Amino acid sequence: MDLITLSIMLLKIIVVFIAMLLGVAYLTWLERKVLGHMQVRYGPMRVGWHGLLQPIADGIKLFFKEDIVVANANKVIYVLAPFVVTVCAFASFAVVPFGNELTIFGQTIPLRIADVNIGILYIFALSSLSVYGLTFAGWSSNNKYALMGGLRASAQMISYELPAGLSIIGVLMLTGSLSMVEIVNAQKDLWFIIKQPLGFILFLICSVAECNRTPFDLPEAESELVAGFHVEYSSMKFALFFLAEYAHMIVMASLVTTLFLGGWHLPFIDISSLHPTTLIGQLVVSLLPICVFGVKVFCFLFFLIWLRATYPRLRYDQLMKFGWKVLFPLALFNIVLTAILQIFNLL
Amino acid sequence: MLSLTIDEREVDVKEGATILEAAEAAGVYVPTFCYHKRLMPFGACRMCVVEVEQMKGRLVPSCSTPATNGMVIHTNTAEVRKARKTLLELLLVHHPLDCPVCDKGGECKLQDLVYEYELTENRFQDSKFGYPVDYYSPLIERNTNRCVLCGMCARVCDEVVGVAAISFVDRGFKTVIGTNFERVLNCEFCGECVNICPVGALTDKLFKYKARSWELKKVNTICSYCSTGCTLTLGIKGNSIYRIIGDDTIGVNKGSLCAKGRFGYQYITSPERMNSPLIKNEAGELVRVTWEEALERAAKGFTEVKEKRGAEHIGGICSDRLTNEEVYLFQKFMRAALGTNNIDHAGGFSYSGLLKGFKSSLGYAANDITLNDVRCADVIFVVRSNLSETHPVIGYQVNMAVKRDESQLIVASDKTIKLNKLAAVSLTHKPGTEIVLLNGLIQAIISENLYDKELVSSSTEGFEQLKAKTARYGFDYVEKITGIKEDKIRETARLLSQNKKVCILVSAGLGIISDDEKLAQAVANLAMLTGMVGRKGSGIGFLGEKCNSQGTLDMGALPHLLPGFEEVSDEKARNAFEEAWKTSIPSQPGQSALEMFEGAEKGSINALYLVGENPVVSYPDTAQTIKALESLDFLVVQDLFLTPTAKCADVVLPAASFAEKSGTYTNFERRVQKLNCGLNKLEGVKTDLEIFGELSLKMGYEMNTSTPDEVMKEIGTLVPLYTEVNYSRLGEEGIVWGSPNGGKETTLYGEKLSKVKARFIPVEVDEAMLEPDKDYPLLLLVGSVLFHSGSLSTKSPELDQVGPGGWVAMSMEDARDYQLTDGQPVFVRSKRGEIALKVKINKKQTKGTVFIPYHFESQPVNTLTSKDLRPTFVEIRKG
Amino acid sequence: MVPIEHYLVLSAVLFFIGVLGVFVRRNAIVIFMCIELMLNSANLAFIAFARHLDSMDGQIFVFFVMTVAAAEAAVGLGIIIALYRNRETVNVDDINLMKW
Amino acid sequence: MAGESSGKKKVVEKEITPEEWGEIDQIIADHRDKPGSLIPVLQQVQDICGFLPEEVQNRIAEGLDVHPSYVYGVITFYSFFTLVPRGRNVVRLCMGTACYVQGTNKMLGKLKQNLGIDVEETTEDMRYSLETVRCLGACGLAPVMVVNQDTHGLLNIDKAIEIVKEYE
Amino acid sequence: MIGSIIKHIWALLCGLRETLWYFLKTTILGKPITLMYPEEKWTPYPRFHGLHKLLRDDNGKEKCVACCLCAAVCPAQCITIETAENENNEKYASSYQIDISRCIFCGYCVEACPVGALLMTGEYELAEYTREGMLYNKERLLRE
Amino acid sequence: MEAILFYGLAAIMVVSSLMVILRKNPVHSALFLVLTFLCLAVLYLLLNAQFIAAIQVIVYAGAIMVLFIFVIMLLNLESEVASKSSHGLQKFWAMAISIVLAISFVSIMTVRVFTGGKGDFSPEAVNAAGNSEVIGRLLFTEFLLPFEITSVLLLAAIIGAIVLAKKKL
Repeated sequence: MDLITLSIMLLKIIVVFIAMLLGVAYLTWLERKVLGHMQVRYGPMRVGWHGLLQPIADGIKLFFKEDIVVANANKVIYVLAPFVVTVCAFASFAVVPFGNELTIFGQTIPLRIADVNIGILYIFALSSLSVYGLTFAGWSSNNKYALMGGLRASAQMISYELPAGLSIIGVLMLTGSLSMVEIVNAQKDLWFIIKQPLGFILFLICSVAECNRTPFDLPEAESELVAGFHVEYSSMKFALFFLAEYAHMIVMASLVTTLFLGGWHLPFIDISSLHPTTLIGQLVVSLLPICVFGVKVFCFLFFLIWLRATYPRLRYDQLMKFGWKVLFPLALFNIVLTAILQIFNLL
Repeated sequence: MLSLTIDEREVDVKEGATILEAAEAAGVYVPTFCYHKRLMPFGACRMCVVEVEQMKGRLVPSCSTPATNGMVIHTNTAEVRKARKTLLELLLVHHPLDCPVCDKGGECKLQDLVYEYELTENRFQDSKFGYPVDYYSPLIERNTNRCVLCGMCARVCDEVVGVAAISFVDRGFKTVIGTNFERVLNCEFCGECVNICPVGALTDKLFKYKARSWELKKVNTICSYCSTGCTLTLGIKGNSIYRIIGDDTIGVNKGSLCAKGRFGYQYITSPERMNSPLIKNEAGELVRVTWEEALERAAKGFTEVKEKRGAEHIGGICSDRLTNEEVYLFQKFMRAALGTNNIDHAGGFSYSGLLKGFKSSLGYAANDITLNDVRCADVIFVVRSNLSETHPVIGYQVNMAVKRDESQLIVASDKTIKLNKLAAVSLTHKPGTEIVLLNGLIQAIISENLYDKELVSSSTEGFEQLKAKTARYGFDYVEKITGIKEDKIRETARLLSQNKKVCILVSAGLGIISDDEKLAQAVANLAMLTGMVGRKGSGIGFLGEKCNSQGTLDMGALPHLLPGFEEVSDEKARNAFEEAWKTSIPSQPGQSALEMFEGAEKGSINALYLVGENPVVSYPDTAQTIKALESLDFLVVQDLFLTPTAKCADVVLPAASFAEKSGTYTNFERRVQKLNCGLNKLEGVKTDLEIFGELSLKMGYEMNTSTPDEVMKEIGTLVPLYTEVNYSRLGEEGIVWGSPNGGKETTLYGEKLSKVKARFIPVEVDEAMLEPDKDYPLLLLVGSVLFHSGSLSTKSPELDQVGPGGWVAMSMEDARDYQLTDGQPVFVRSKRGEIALKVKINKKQTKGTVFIPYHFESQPVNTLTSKDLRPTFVEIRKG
Repeated sequence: MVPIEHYLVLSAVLFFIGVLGVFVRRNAIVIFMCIELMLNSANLAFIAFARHLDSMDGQIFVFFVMTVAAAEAAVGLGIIIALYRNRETVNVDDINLMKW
Repeated sequence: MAGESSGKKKVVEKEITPEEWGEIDQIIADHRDKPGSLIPVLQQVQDICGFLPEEVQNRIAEGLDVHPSYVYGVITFYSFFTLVPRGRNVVRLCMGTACYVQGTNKMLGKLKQNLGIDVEETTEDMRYSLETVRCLGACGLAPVMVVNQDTHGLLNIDKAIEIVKEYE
Repeated sequence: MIGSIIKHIWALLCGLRETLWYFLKTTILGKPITLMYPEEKWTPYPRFHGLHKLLRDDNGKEKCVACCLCAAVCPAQCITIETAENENNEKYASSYQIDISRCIFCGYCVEACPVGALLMTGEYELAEYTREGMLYNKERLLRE
Repeated sequence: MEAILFYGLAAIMVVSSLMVILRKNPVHSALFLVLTFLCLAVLYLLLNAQFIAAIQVIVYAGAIMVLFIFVIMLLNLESEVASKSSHGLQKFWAMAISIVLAISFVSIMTVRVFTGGKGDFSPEAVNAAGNSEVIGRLLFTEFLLPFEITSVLLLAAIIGAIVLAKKKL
C-alpha cells in the first residue's frame, strides 16, 4: 500500500463519513418536512429558509443539553451502548459501493471504501452487533420502559434478520458471490427487483423492521414505552442513538439499492461502457453513478418516511407472528423457487 | 305523656307540647319562619302548617296547635307542600331578590326554603316596596324591604331582652318592623334581633359586606367579658374575626348575647395592639426588642431584686381575665420560680366579697346556683346589682323568668334600673344602705318566725348572736336609714321565706364603699336563715365582673390561698404542692394588691409583675398608684395594649387575646368551659401561658407543662375541685365543679348544708360615713356600663360609638339644682383630684348621687377615689 | 507469520479458563458461557491447524461446531429458563435434585 | 312609611297645653300597673288632645313602662288613632266592595276637590278631616259615609257634599 | 384466502396513495392548515373560554356586586374577592383578583354570576414572565 | 503487523476471558465473552478464514450471545454470591488445571508434533476461488452427510428449545 492509496482511502472514509453525517442531518429535516406535508402541515419553517438550518439547531441544542447519567445505571455499559450502535451503523457503510470508479489524474479510484468478498455477511454481522447497543442501552438504564424497549428491539432485530438474510439468498444465488461489487455488477442488465420481486418485497419489509421504523417501531413505541431503550438518555448520547438510527436507515437504503435496484447502474444505459475523452466528460461519467445511487437511496428513504406517515404501529405479537409465520416461510419459498428456476435456467 | 304519630313515626311528648315540638322530638323537620325555641309561639308565618288526620279539611299551624293523644300528623303531603309553596311565592312578591349583596345570603331561611321547594317562578307579581333602608343606626342595619314579618326580632327584643325597641308598625300591606317614629335605633344593641332574623332584614353592620357566611370558619369559644360565660361562635376568615353570633343549641346563654359579647371583639384586631416586647432603655424610653431580650431582661430584673432584697420584695398581680391555666401558672411562677406569696388579682376588689364573705360563712368561695336555677326560680331577689347592664344575659333570664313563668322579682337598688319594670317589689333604698336593708329583712324574718328552723338548728351556728345583733333593725330604724317602708320589707320577707326556689343575685364591684365582704355575709345570713343554701334550685349568685373571676380564685391567685382554696399556712396542703412543684413555698401569706402598692411606696415591695392589670386606670386614687409604681425598682407589665400602666414599666410583654388562645374559664356558676383558639396569634405576641413558661425557664425553674391541656392535667392532680375537669370531658356545656354529673346531683353545699358547717356572722355598717360632706355634697358611684366592661371594650371603636365615655350621670333633680343641661361640660372634684366630663342627665339616677363609669382612660375617675374604702363625695361645677 | 504453537497455546489458555470457570462459578448461565468459551478455543485450534496444513477441513469443522453450539445454546438456555421458572434460581448448588 | 308619608301631607301645628298634660298624667296614673291598659289610655288621651304626638306617646310609654316603639306600633295599627291633629269633623268614606261599586271612588274625588285636602289630611281651619275606611258593615246602604258618629247611607255625590257641609 | 390477502394489500396501497396525495397537494398547492402563530392569529370561537372580563353597565359602573358566588363556585379556588361598601351603601368588590395560573377555564364563575358581571373573552395569549403577572386584578379585568 | 495484531488480540482475549469467570455480574461476563469472540473473529481473519470470521460474528456474537444476554435480562439475575463450599474445590481445580496447562505448554512448545503434509487449500488458492465458495463446495460435496445431519440436529434443537421454554404447549 503506497502513500497515495492510503491517503485516497482516508479521504474516501472522511468524505463518506461527512456525507453520512450530513445525510443523517438532512434526513431528519426531510422526514419532518415530508411528514408535515403529508399531514397538511408545514414542518420546520423557522430556522433558515423553510427550516433548512433546523438540523444544525437541533444538533447544537442536543450538544448543549445536560448530560444525565441515571443514578442507578450501570455506568460503563450505559455510556458504551450509544457508541456500539453508532459504530455499527456507520461501519456498515464501508462495504457499500456507491459508485463505479473515479478516474482522475490517472488514478482510478473505486468508489467504495472496501470491497470484501463477504461484503453482505459483513453488513449482517455488524447489524447483529448493533443489537447489543440497543439491549445494553435498555438494560443499563435501570428503567422498566427502557428494558422493555431494549428487549423488544433486540428480539425484533434477531427475528427479522433471519427472513432478511434468507430473502437475499435468491440474489446471492443469482450472483454467485457475497461481494457487493459483484452483486451490483450482476445487475448491469437487469435489476434484481425484476428477477426477485418476492425477495425484494420481503427484504423491503425486513429492512423497515431492521431500522425500527413505523409500522415496526415497537422498540420506541412512545405511547407504551415512553421512548423505548433510550428513554433515559440525553444530550450527546441521545444524539448518538439518533444518529445511528438514521445512519442505519441510510445503510438499509443503500443495501436495498445495491441488492435489488442495481446499485449505481442506470437502467438501459451502461455507464461503465461510456468512455468520454474530455476531463469533464470523464468526471461526469464518474460522478453520475454516485448521483444515480443517491437518487435511488433517496427514493427508498422517502418510501420509509411515506410509510411512517401512512401506517399505524403493529402490535408486538403481530410483529413477531408476521416475521416468523409469514416472512420466514415466504423467504424459504423464494429460495426454493429461485433454485428451481435457476436449475431450469429460467433466470 | 301524649303519644302521637308524625310521618309514620311514633313519638311521646309532654302534656302541653305543640305539634311542632312533637315533630322536633320525632326528628321530623318542619320549616318555620316565626317559630323559635326561645320565644312564645306566634303563628304568623304559616310555614309550619301540617295535615292532621283528626282535623281533616284544613291545614293546621303546628307551632301553635297543641298535640293531643293519638294524633296522626303528616308534615310533607302534596297539599302541605302546595300551601307552603304558595306562601313562599307570596313572600317573594315583595321580597327584593338582592341575595347577591344580602349578607344573609347563604344562611337565609327564605333562600333555603325557596330552594328546597324548588320555586323557580312566581305566579304573583307586584312592585317591590322600596322602603328606605336604615343605614344610620349604629351596629345594626335595618332593611325592611327584605322583612318577612315573622316578628321574631320584635318578640326577642321584648320577650328575651326586655327592651322592645322595635315592633310592628302600621298595618295591612304597609306593616313593617319599625322603631318609634322610624328613628334610628337607640337600644341596648345586643343584636339579638340580628341573630334571630331569618332573612336579611336586620343585619350586623360590622359584618356588612365583609364576607359571605359560607366563607367563615365557625369556632365556639367563651366570651371574655363578664362572668356569665356565654358561648360565642366566632366567624373567622383568614386570620380575623368577622362577626360573632350566638348558637342557640349550645352554651349557658343558649344563643343570647349582649352588645359587648357580640360587637365588642374589635380590640382583638385593633391597630393599637402591641406586637413586640418593649424594654425601657437608658433614656427612659420604651424600645422594641426581641422576645429573647425582653424575657432575659425580665428574668434578670426579678433575679436581681430577689437576690438583693429577697423574694418577699417581689409581688405579682394578675387580671381575672386570664384563663384558669394561665392563672395557675402565674401563681406557680410567683410561688415556685420566685418564691413569694405576694400574689393577688384584680386589685383585690373583684369577688373579694365572695371570697371572704362566703368563705367565712359557708366555707366555699363559690356560688351554688346555675343560670338555669335563675330561669326557673319562683322568687329572684336582686341586691345591688344592675344586672341588665353588667350581666345582660343573666338579665335576659330574669326577664324571661318574670315574663313567661311569672317569677316574683324583688329589686333592691339605689336607683331605678331596668329590672324595676319587672319587679313585684321594688326596694329603692338610699345609696349604700343595702346591709341595713338586709339586716332589716333578717330581723323581719326572725321576728315573724318565718325562718327555716330545722336548717338553722341542725346545720348552722351563731344564730343567737345574729338574732341579738339584728334586733335593733326594727322597721322604723330601717325606714329611717334606707327609706323602705315596713310593708315592703314584710312582703319581701314573706316572699323570700315562703317560696321553694329563691335566688339572690348580687353583683361584685359595684359598691360605693368596698363592703362586698359584709354584703356577702349579710346575704349569706339571709340565705341560711331562709334555707336557700343547700336547697336545690335556690341559692346565692354573686356575679363577678370578669370572665374568670371565679377561676382566678379557684387557681389561687391570692396571697393566702393555694389553688383549690388551700391555706398557704396549712402545712399538709403546702407540702403537697411543694412536692409536685419540687420547690419550697413560703408558709407566710403574702401581701394583697393594695398592700403591695402601699409597700411599694414604703419600699417593702421593689418589683412588680402585672399581668393584664392596669392599676393606673382601674385602682382607686390614681395619683398614689402612679407614685407607687414609680418608686419600684423593677416593673414588668404584660398586656394587650400599651396601657398607662405599661408606659411606666421596665419590661412590657405583649400578650394574646382570648380568641388567640385555648384554655378554660370558670363562670359564676363554677362552670369550667373551654376556650377554643380561633385565630392565629398576632405576629410578635405570645400567650400568657407561653410567657410564664418561658420566663420561668429563664429564671431557672422549669414548668414541665407547655400546653393548656398539660397545665389542666397538672391542676387536676393537685386541686381536688378540678379533678373532674379535663379537656376530653369538657364538652360544649363545660363542667360545673363540685357537682358531679354536671350539677345534676346536688348543690355545692350539699343537701341541707351537709357538706359544710355554716356560720352566721352578723354584720353592721357605719351608717355615718354615708353622710355627705358640706363641700362635697354628691355621692360618687363608679362601675361598669352596658357597653363597656374593663378597658378592652374601649378599644373596640364600634362599642365606643354606641357607648362613648366621658360623662357623668346626674339625676334630674340635681341637674335642676345645679342648673345643668344634658351634654354640658363640668368639672367633678373630690378631695383628691378633679376631672372634666360632660353631664348626662339620667332620670333614673337617685338624687344626691352621680355615676361615672371607670373604664375610660380619657376620664380617670380613680383620680377622685381613695383607697381607704370609704365612700367618695364630690362636687360639681360648670366647666 | 505467527507460529501455530502460539495459536495453540492461546487456544489452550482459553480452554482452561473455560474449564476453570465451569468449576468455579455457580451461576448456570456463566457456566454455560464458559462452555461456549471452550468450544471457541477448540475452534481457534481448528482454524489454526487448517491454516497450518493448508486444509479446508478445519474450517468445515468449525462450521459444524458452531452449528452444534447454536443448537446447544438454544436447548441449554431453554433448560435454564425452565429451571429458573421452577426453582427461582440458577445457582447450580441449589439445583441438586434429580426430580422436583 | 308612616312617619315619612306624614311629612308630605299638610300638618296643622298644634301645641298641647299644660292643662292637657295634667289630664294626660292623670289618665296614666289611673291605669299604671294594670295590664293591657295601653289602648284605653291612648283612647282617652286622644279624646283630650285630638291626636297623639310624639311627646305624648313618650309620656305614656314612660308612665306605663312600655317601650315607645310599642306605643307607636299600636297607634299606627289602629286607624282610630292619629299622629297628627284631626279636624273637628272626621269624614270617613267607605271604600268597601259594595260602596266602591256604587261609586264612592268618584265621591271621594269630589270631596277632596271640595274640601281642598287629600285623604288623611285636615283642612286648615280644622273643620274637616278626610279618611277612608274598608267596610262599615252597612253594605245594604251603600254607598256609605260616616261623619263623626253619624252614618249616612244611600248617597250620591251631591248629597254627600250637602251632608258634609252641615257639620261645623 | 388469496382474495382476502389481495384485498388487504390493496387497502395498504390505498393508504399509501392517500398520504402521497396529501403530500403532493400540500407541496404543490401549498395550503397547509398550520397557522403561523405569532404572525397569524387564531380567531377564537364565540363560546371560547378565555380570559375573564368584568363588565360595566351602561353608566360605566362596574356590574359586580361582590356576592362572592364566583369565588364560591370556583373549583380551582382562584378567585379572591374583598368586599366593601361604597358611599351609596352598595356592596362592591374593593379587590377582585383572579389567579389565571390556577384557573381551569371551566366558566362556572360566569354561570354563577347573578348579575352577569363576568364574561369569558376570547383572549388566550396569557403567558407572562412572572407569577405576579398571572394575577389579574380588578383594573385589568375591567379593561375594555 | 500480523504478529502485533495476534499478540495484542491474544492478550485481550485472555484478559477478557478471565474477566468472564471473575466478574460477579453475569451481564459483564457475557459482555466480556462477546469481546473475546469478536477478537477471535479477527484472529480468524488473520488465519485467512473470512467466512468463518463473519459467521463467528453473526452466529456467536450476534445470535448466541444475544440469546444469553436475553436470558440473563429476562431472569433479572442478581450478582452471584461467592459460595464458600466451592472454595476448596477451586484450589484443587486451579492446581489441577495449572498442572495440565504446564504439561500442554511444554508439549506444545517443545514437541513439534504438528507437522504433516500440506493440503490443497493454500491461502492463495482459497482466495483465488473465494473463501466462501470453497467452503460451500466442500460442504455440499465431501461433507454433505454431516451437513444434512446438522440440519436434523438443528431441528431437534429448535423443537427441544420450544418444548423446554414454553410454559404451556
